[in-house]
Amino acid sequence: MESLLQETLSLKTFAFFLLIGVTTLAIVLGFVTYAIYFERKVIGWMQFRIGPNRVGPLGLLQSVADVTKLLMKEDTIPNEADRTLFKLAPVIVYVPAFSVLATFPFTETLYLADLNIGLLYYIAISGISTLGIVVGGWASNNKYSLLGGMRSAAQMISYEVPLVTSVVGVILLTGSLNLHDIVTNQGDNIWEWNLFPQIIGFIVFTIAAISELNRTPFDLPEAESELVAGYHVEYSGFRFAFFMLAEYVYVFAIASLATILFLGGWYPPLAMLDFIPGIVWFLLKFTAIVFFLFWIRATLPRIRVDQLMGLGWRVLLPLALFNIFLTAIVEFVLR
Amino acid sequence: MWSAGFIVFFVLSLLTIAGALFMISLNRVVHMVLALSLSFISIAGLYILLDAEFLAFVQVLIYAGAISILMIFGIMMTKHSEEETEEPKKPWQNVLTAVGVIGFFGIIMYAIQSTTIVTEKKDFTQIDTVKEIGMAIFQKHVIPFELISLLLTVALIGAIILAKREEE
Amino acid sequence: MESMFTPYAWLIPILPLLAFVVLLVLGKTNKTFGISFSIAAIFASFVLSLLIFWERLADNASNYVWDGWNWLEIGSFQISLGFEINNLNAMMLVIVTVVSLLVHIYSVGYMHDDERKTTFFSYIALFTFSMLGLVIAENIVQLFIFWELVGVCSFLLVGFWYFKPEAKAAAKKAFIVTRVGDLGFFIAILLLFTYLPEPSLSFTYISQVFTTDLVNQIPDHIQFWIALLIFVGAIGKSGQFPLHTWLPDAMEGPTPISALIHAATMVAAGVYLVARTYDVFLAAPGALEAVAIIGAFTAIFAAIIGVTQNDIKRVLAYSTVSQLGYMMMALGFGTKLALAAAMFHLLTHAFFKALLFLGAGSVIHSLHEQDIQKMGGAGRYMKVTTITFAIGALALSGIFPLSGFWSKDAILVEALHYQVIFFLVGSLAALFTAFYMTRLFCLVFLGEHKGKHKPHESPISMTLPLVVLAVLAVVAGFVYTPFIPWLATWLTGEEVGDHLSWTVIFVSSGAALAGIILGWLFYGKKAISADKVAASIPWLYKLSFNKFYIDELYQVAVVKPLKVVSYLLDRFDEYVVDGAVRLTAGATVWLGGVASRLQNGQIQLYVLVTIFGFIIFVLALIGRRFW
Amino acid sequence: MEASLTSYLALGAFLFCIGLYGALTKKNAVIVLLCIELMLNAANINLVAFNKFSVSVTQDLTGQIFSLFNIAIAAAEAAVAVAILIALYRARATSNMYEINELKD
Repeated sequence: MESLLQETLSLKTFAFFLLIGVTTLAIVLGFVTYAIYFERKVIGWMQFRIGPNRVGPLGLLQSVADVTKLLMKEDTIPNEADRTLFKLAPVIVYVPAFSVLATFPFTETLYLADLNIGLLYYIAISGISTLGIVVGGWASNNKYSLLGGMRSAAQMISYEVPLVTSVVGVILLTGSLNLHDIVTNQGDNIWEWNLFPQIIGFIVFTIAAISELNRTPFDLPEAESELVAGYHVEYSGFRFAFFMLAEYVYVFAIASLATILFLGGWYPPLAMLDFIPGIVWFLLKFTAIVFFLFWIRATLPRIRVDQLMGLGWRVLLPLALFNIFLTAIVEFVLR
Repeated sequence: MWSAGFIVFFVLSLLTIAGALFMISLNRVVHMVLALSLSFISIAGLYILLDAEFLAFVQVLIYAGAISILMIFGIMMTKHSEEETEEPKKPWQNVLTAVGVIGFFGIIMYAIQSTTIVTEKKDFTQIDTVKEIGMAIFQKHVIPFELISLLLTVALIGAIILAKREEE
Repeated sequence: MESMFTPYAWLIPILPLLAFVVLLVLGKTNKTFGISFSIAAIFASFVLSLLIFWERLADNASNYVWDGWNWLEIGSFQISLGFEINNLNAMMLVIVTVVSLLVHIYSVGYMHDDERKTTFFSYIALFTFSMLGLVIAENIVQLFIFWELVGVCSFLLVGFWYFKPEAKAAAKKAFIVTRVGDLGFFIAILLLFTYLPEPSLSFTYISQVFTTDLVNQIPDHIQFWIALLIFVGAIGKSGQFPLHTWLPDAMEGPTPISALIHAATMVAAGVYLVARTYDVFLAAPGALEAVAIIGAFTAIFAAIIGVTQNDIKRVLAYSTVSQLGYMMMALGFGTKLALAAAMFHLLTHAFFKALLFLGAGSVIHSLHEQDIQKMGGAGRYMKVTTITFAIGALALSGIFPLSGFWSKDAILVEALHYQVIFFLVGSLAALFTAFYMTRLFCLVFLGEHKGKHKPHESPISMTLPLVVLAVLAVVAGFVYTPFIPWLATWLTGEEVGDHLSWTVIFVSSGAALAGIILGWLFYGKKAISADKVAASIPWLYKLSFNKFYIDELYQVAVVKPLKVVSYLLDRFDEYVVDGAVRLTAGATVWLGGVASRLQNGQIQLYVLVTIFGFIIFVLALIGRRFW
Repeated sequence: MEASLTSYLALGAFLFCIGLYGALTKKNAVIVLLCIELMLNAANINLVAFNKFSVSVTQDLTGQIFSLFNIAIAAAEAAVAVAILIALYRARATSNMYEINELKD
C-alpha cells in the first residue's frame, strides 16, 4: 500500500484501485444476498418450515428479488427529517462496514492489504458505524428511531469494550496486531489454534460480537415489540437496504475475524489435511460461524434491556480482563 | 508532477480544514459534530501519510468513534431546539476574537516561516512501529503511562459520579 | 561595701511593666487578681528601692553603671540601654515608688466603682514604669524615651475619663504643651550629639565633659543653648511659666493621678532632669540665671493665681506650679548646696503634695463636689482626712517643724546667699502659699456644710495612705536641717558647713504665719470680707482669677494664628491633596469599572484577552529584535 | 512536489486557530468542547509531523507516543467535561456558555 501510494498517480494505478474495490464489493454483495437466503433457509428448517422456495430453483433468487424490490422502491424522506443527515447516515454506516474488509487475509496470499495493525484497523473503523446509526436515528426526527439509535449506540459502545479486551489475549500470544501474523502464528493442527488457549477470549468475543451485530438475543435496538423497528424505522427503499447491507457485511466481517483470530484462518484442523486449499478451510470455518449466528438467532429469546448492560460490563468485561491477566502470566512463565 | 502522496496530503488537508470550517459555520449542533468527525478522520489519514498507522487508528477509534459519539450523547442529553440557531449575541466579541485569532495565526506562521528546521524525512516502513511504540511506552515512558492509566480511571469514576443523578 | 542589690536595680521599673502587661492581658476578666498583682509588683519595687537606698547610705558608695545592652549604632556612635544608680536617683527611686505605692493603694478605694479600673491600674503601672525608667536611665537618649513615655501616660491618664469633653481637651493640652518643651529637649540632645567630643551620650560622659577642660571644645554659646534647651524641656514637664497651663487643666484626670503627676512623677521629671544634667548648667551661667528667674517668677506668679481659684484641685495645682518654681529657682542658684536644697524640697513636696491631693480626693470622693465655695464643714465628718490634710497644708505652708519648713528654709538660705531679691520673692510666695492653703482649709473643712451629700469618711484603703504620707510629711524634713545637713552631704558628696541663718528662719516662719493669720481672718473668722478686698483691687483680682489671661494670650497669640494656618492648610489639603487623591481614586474606580466589565464570568472573553496579551508580548519581542 | 514539514505545521496552525476561534465565540458548551478537541488535534499533527521529519540519530517515536498520551488525556477530558455539562444542565437547565458565568461572583 505504501509503495503504491508513493508512486505518481497515473491512470493505471487509479484504475487498479478502482478494480479492487469493485470486485470486493461484488463479492460482498453476493455474500450478503446468499447469507440472507441461507439465514431464512436455516431458520426455516429449524422451525420445520421450508423457507424461500418460489423465486428461482430452490428459491435461490429470492434474495435477489428482494434486493431488486428494495432498490426500485420509492425514495421517501420524512418531511420534518434532517434531509442531509438522513441521506448521509446509511453511507456513514455502510462505508466503514465495507472498509474493514480490507485487511482480512483469506489465505496465505489472498489479501487486500497487509496492514501492520489490522486488528486495530478493524476495531477503529467499525466504530464509525455507530456514529451513522445515531445520526440516522436522530435525523429521522422520530422518537422511536432516536431511542433506537441511542440504545444501539450505547450497546455497541458497551460491547466494543469486551470485544476489544477479549482479543488482547490473542495479541499477547502473537505479539502483533497484524492479522496475517496472527494466523501464521497458529498452526496446522487444531490444538495449535488460538481457540483452546484463548477459550475464554473466544467465548467473550462471540457473545460481544453478537451484541455488536445487534442480532438476537441482543437485538434490543430494533425490538419491534417495543420500539417499532429501531433506528431505521423511517428508512425504506435502498437507504434501508444500506443498513441491512451493512449489518450483513458486519456478519461477514465478524465471522472472518473470528476465523482469523481463533480458528486458525486458512489452516486445516489437522496437518495431514493440508492438501486441501486454504481458502476452502477458511470458508468452512467461516460458514460454521455464520451458521452458528443464525442458529443462535433461531434458538434464544431476546435478552431484557436491564440485563444487557449488566452482562456487558459486569460479566464479559471482567472475564476478558481475567483472560488478559491469565494469558500474560502463562506467557511470562512459559518464556 | 505531484506525487500521489502529495495529492493525498492535499486532499486530506482540504477535508480537515473543510470539516473544521463547517464545524464553525454550521447551524445545527449534530451537523457540527459530524463535520468535526470528518476532520478527525482526515487527520487520521494524515497520520497514515506520516507513517503513524497505529496513531491513525487510535485517532479514529478515540475521536471519530468515542469522543464524537460522546459529544452527540452530550448534545442529546442537554439539547433543545431553541439553541439550534446561533445568533451572535455579542458581535463585537466575535469580531475581536477574529482579529485576535488572525493575529495569533500570523504570529505562528511568521514563526514557522522564519525558523529554519533541518528536516529529514525518516522512513518508518522498515520498522514495526506498533512494536516500537509498545516497547517505548512500557520501558522508556512507563511512568507517564501509569499516570495516564490513573488519570483515565479517575476520569471514569469522576464522570460517573458527576453525571449520576442524585439519589432521591 | 559590696553592692548586693544595686545590680538588680533594673527590676524596679520592670516590675511595674510586668504588672502593666499582666493587667493588659487579663483585661477585665480577673479584676481582683490584676489589681493585687500590680500592687504587689509596685510593693516589690518599693522594697528593692529601699534596699538600694540603704546600700547607698554607706560612705563612698561608688556610682553603679551598667550599659551592656548595645541598642543603636550610628556611625561610631553607640547608644546603649542600661542603668545608673547614684545617690540622686536612689533617692528619686524611693520617692517615686513610695508615692506610687500609696497611690495604688489609695486608688483601690477611690476607683472602686469605676468600670475600667483595671485599665486605670494598668495605666498607672505603665506610668510608674516610665518614671522609674527615666530615673535610672544611663544616657540622655534613654532618658528621653522614658520622658516621652511619661508624656504618653499622662495623656492616657488625664484623659482617662475620655467621655468628658474637658478631660479630652485637657489630655490633648497636656500632651501638646509638654511637646513644645520636649522639642527643646530634643534639640538639646541633638546639640549634645553634634558637639560632644566623644561619641557617647551617657550621663557619666556628659558630666565628665562639662566638669573638665573638655568643655572648652564646645563653643560657649552652644553650651548656653544646650543648657537652656534642656531647661525648656524641664519647663514643659514641670509646668514652669510659660508652659504651665496644662498642669491645672490636668486636674480633669482622676485625683490619684493628680497626686502621682504632681508629687512624684511627671512634674518631678523636669526638676530631676535639671538636677541630673546639673554639670551642664554649671558650665553655662547664663542658663542658670534664666532657670533662677523663671523659677522665681513661676513661684510667685502661680501663688498669686492660687489665691483666687475655687476648684479644690486647681488650687493645689497652682500650688504645685508654685512649689516647682521654688525648686527651679533653687537650681538656678548654681551651687551644690542649692541642688541639694532643690532635691530636698522635691522630696518633702512629694510627700505633702501627694498627701494634699489624696486628701482632696478623699473630700471629692465623699462630697462629689470640687468647688470649694460650695463646700464647708467637712471636718466634722472626716476626721482622718481633716487632720492629715491640715498636716499637709501646714507642711506646705512651711510651719516649723514640718518638712516643708526645712526644705523651704534650705532654699531660702541659698536665695539669701545668692541675691536678696530671690529671697524676698520666695518669702512672698511662701506668704501667699500659706494664705491660700488656709483659705482652702477654712472653706472646705470649717464652717457650715452646704452640699446635699452628707460627708462620710473614706475607706481604709484611702485613709491609710493619707496617714502614711502625713507621717512622712512630718518627719521627712529632718534629713536636712540647718543643724544636721546630712542629706546635702550625702547628695553632693561634699562636707557642708554650718548653714544656719536665723534671719531666714524668722522671715519665712513670719511669712507663713502671716499668711495663715490673714487667711484665718478672711475665711475662718470672716473678720475681713474677701469680696470687699477683691472689689478694692478689681484688676489684680481679675488678673489672678483669670490666671493672668495666659490661656487667653495663648489663644490669641498661638492658637488663633495656628488655626488660620491650619485652615489654609486644610483648604489646601481638601482641594489640592484630596483633589489629587480623589482624582486618583476616581480614575482607579473608572478603570476598575471598565476592567470589571471584562470580568463577566465568561472564560471565552478571558482567553481572548489572554490571546491579545500573548500577541502584544510576541510583537514586543519581535519588535525588539528590529530595534 | 512533496509535503514538507512546513506544510504540516501550517495545517496544524490553521486548525488550531479555527478551533480557537470556535472555542471563543460559540455559545454552546458542547461545541466549545469540540473546538478544544480540534485544537488538541492540531497540536498532535505537529507532534507527529516533527516525529517524522526531525533529524535524529535513532528512529525513536517519541512524537507519536506523546500524541498517544495527548489523545488519552483528551478522552478523559471529554468524558469529564460531558459529565460536567450534563450535571450543569441538570442544575441550570442550560448549556449556553453565555449563561454559565458563575466565575465572576
